[in-house]
Amino acid sequence: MTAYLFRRTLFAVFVLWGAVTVVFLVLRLVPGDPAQLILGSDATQDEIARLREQMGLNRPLVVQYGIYLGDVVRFDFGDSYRYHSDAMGLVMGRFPLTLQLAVVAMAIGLVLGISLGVVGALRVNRLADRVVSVFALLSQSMPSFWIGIMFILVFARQLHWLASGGHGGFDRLVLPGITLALPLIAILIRLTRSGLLDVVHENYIQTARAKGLSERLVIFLHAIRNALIPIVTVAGLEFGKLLGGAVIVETVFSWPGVGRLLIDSISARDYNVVQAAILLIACGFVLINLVVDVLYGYLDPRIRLGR
Amino acid sequence: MSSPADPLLSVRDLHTSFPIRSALLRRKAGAVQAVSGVSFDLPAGRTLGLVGESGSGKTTLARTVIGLAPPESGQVRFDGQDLLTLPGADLRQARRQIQMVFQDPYASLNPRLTVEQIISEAWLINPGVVPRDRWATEVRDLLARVGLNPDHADRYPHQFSGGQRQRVGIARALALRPRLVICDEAVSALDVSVQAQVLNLLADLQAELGLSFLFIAHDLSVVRHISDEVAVMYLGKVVEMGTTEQIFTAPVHPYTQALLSAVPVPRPWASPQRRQIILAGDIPSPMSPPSGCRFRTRCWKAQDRCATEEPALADRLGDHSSACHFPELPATPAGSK
Amino acid sequence: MDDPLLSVQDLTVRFRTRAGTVTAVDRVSFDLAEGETLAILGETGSGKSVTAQALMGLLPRPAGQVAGGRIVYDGTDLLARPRSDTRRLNGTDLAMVFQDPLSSLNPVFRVGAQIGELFRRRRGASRSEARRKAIELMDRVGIPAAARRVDDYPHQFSGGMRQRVMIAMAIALQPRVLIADEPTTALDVTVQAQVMALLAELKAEHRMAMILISHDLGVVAGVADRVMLMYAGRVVETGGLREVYETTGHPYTRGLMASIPALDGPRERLVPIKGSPPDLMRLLASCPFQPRCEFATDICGTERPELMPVPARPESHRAACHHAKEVATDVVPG
Amino acid sequence: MDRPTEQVLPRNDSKAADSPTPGDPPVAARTRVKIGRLRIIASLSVIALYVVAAVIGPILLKYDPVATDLGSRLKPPGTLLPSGHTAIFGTDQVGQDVLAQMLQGARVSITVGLATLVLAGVIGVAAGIAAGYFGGWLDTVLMRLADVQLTFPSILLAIFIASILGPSVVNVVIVLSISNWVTFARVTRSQVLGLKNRDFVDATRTLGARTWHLMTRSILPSMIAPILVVATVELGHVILAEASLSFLGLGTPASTPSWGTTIANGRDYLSNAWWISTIPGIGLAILVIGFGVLGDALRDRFDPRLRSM
Repeated sequence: MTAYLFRRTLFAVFVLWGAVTVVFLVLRLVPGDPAQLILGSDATQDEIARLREQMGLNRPLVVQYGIYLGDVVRFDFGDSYRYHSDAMGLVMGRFPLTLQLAVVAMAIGLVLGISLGVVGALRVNRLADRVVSVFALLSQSMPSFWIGIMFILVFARQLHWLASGGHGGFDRLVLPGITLALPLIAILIRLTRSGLLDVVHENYIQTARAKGLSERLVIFLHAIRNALIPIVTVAGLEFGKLLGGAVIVETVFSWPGVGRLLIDSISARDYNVVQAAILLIACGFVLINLVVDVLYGYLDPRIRLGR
Repeated sequence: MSSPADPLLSVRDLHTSFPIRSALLRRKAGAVQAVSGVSFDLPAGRTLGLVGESGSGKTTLARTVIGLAPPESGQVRFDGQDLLTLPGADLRQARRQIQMVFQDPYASLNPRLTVEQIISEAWLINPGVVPRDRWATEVRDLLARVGLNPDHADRYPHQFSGGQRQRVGIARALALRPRLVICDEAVSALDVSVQAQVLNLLADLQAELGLSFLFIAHDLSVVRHISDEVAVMYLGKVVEMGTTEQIFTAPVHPYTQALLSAVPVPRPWASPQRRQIILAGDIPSPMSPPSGCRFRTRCWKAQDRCATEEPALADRLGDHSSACHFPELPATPAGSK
Repeated sequence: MDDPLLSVQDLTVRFRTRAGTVTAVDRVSFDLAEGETLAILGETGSGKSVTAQALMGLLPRPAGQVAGGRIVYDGTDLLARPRSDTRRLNGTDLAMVFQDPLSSLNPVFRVGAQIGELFRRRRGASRSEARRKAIELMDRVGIPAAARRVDDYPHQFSGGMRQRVMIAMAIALQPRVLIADEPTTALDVTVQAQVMALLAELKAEHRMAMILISHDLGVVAGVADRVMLMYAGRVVETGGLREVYETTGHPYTRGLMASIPALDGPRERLVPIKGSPPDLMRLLASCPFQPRCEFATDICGTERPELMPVPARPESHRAACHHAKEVATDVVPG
Repeated sequence: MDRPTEQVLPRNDSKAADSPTPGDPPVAARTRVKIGRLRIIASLSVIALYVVAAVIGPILLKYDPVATDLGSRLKPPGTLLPSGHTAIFGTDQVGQDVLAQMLQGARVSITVGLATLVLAGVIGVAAGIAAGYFGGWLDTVLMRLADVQLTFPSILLAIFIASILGPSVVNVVIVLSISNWVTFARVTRSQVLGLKNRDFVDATRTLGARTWHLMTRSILPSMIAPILVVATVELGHVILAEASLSFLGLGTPASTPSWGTTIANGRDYLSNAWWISTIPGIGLAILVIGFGVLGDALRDRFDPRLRSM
């Protein structure tokens, strides 16, 4: 297990390095001058030259990359041009709000997704299963920004039940939470349902029945544990996507998290904040995946003990 | 050209290993020395039976001979040419004469092709063997030869039963007019009644076409039935080799004796002197075989010497070769008269 | 004579498939006495495993359904009782060992827990007691260092050891009938010998009745008292082991015997059964073996043969063949 | 019947041993096949309708992205405009017909979707074949790259790159291709890995077949169905992703508004003109549902093992 953990951690570090490199490359290799990009089209040549000097853009790419890596390790992403403060600090300040949203969505997604998936599998091809499947299809086919707008239209504008945006109490979390959770619910329903249907045909389920265990025990003890293994992996990946998806939901609901900051910074060309935000989310994603790997190993002894 | 005395296939000190990767993590978990130092000769027109349990390396040996698995070292001489050093064009020419019948009649036929396409694929790949305008006729001939209805050439594999599919597999193997056919558990997946049909078919084909067979199986009675000579493998090594008669009536290696005695026979009362030897323990993992003699962990004769010194395959009793420090004829013949 | 422990009468099982309905088991009847071993023999699709699944209430539902007959265990008809009711007999009265021990063990639970589960869930034993009993059982079925291996997972065992674990689970609650469905087919010959020896030993020790399902006429020869051959879902021959093997009453049994290459004696050309097994979808009201049979006459194509006594031992040996008498007295080839 | 073999990996054929049925969950199988066919026909019809509308719609109903008609602003669906035609789906904040915008948007969305699919598909399938068939360092490099790529939630990567490149149709295609090739690469690779050592491929190999023959005759034909399934499902995803980018103002430029743009514009008029956001959203959802249903139906038909994808 230790060796397994070590390998996974090493991989996480590797992946983070990859993410940092991608951000660097995208910023430096796209057509156009980053300084120009940052300062906008009405900047003077002098201003651009000064910024180039300041950013080290005149040096060879490899050197720039080295400097960049050094800065990243020290969590130094420079200052925000808009707020004149530490970019990463700014992003970190907003992060708890995004996390709050993602955690709520995750909770809703896991509970609804898995339980509806189990219902679908146990009632396969009957009415309940069909209703669940249609719900899953709708949830994954409707654009979340549009669903968010529809929620606002119905629950805030028409019914006046809930606030249309901003952050604050529980009532302001409900709509963005559900909006963010819908695609996740859809994926988990499908995965749970098909996973359980596969597992139920495994020979060890027959063994459990041959032992005289009740059908309830057979399903909830022997089948679900096995069906959960792929769900854990996907749920982990999806948590990362929630962090990304939060960008859209935060925009729709004016939720002042990292995503909102990201979009605002993009339109303001505040690139230091943009990369800080991107890397922070990637970092969160990698950490979550590490946790999932560990959990995965716990759930599946074939991995934990190495085959 | 080779003289009649030369073996058609001659394998010398062949080693093949492959890395084991865990399926989920893609990391190397070790290497299996699947075939470690195997030598044998197969004369033209004869059948060499290769028996062994799982992990004995018999399938890897077959795959190495036919070129599906790269060997580490050793020689595979076919018709006097070393297949492992032969240059490209000559190698293709030589390989064409070695064909294989696979174990699983379901997995070994491409489900998307008709029987005619499956068989004629050999000629598509090797232009010049049969001109295209003769394909249809040749396919019909081959189908008839293996006992199938020639009118079924346009059918797909799923329209045939297991035994019929195996006949299609045999027809495909014959398409290039090979001299050596490797049968890798070719009848193991078949029901007994169908297995007998296919065994008879193979015997007929050998008589008609003068084929040599390298016949791999775990079923000893099948191997006895079809083979002229038999090699017994255990954990990547040949432990005993001789004529079928020698191996089945006078086995000298303890493993061969145990293996023979473990085969269930339908009428045990007909041979009351038959005594079952029940071996202790499991076959060790081929990833970490025991030192010295690989069979010693399950052998009732094992002594200190067996752990330190590996017995070579040699003729110690003046009859046939075995790889045991203490070979002796069984008190009661395992398969008796 | 006492009532048999298990009595199957006219059991019929149908499967609905994409292509239509298949009668996988067709009016199968047999009795099993206490302590007796019955071998059910047959090739692929003969219905032998489906019979076992029906006995254990494990037919894949709703595709497979019992379409008729009775399964009387210890005086009660299992088919007349609700499924949840008969399920409770599994493990304590009827137990089963499956063909593939790896896929038959749950990969995510320790073997000790999987064995101990029987005591915990069925006998209300405590965790530590169940564990102790699991170790005892593992020891009994010949797993070395049981106390150390009790916390291992199935994938850490070899094929033979896994099958021993399966056997330990099957005998844990001392069932009266043990059904072993091809218990050694996935194992190597030397390991097969070990497992068969273990089964024979346990059977004697616990006075269990056993149903041994196999495609291999040799494997069962060492342990079975009686054999029953199935072909195309029907019983074609049944009787004492030696009666059936020596004075064979059905051409199919005879053909099987002649198809097996011998391990000793002269090597002769095999005499296989011609043709292939019938399509279960297109069974007619005739003898299913008729197209492959060398004894077939007109009646075989029109009338389904019932089991009838074979002359030498009419009280116990029966074959479903219009020409059973002829077959039994004809000289057996080979 | 299953007998011991010298397989290193466990094979899962034992289930098929003696039971005459496939292990499939039952129910009247024939009706299911019929339902499957019905699903394919229905979803294809919906998709075809959109394609036709996208092709000929803008010809019939002219849309000018820069035109304004202040007199016709925010008119509800069904209003007869002064220009003489009826705005079936109402008008937007500058007096443009919402239906005309949607028809134009369908053109953009479907074009972007198809272009992305082709680009991502070609790159992904090529990478997947290379990684799966040749293995070794190439496989390691490509798959690590895919892993790293997956550490970015794809929408985030798209947002990032789009924000640097700026809005344009071509950029959207590039951005979405970058975040979608991985799916194709992974599916292709696993297919190739599963196929390249199958017995029937080995059998062809022993006939002397070279790589090109194996690839084109044995391996590729067996891969088409699963790749088709993935492509269908992905097309829906790509169209959604494009709409999301456009919604954020990072997708297509204002001169070629897509559905996402229209929905975003309508946000500010939710209280007095609900239709601007609502109706294009429904239109978009129906198209994506069409692809979803089609993908599911194709998968059930060709390759049920992809179910958990």
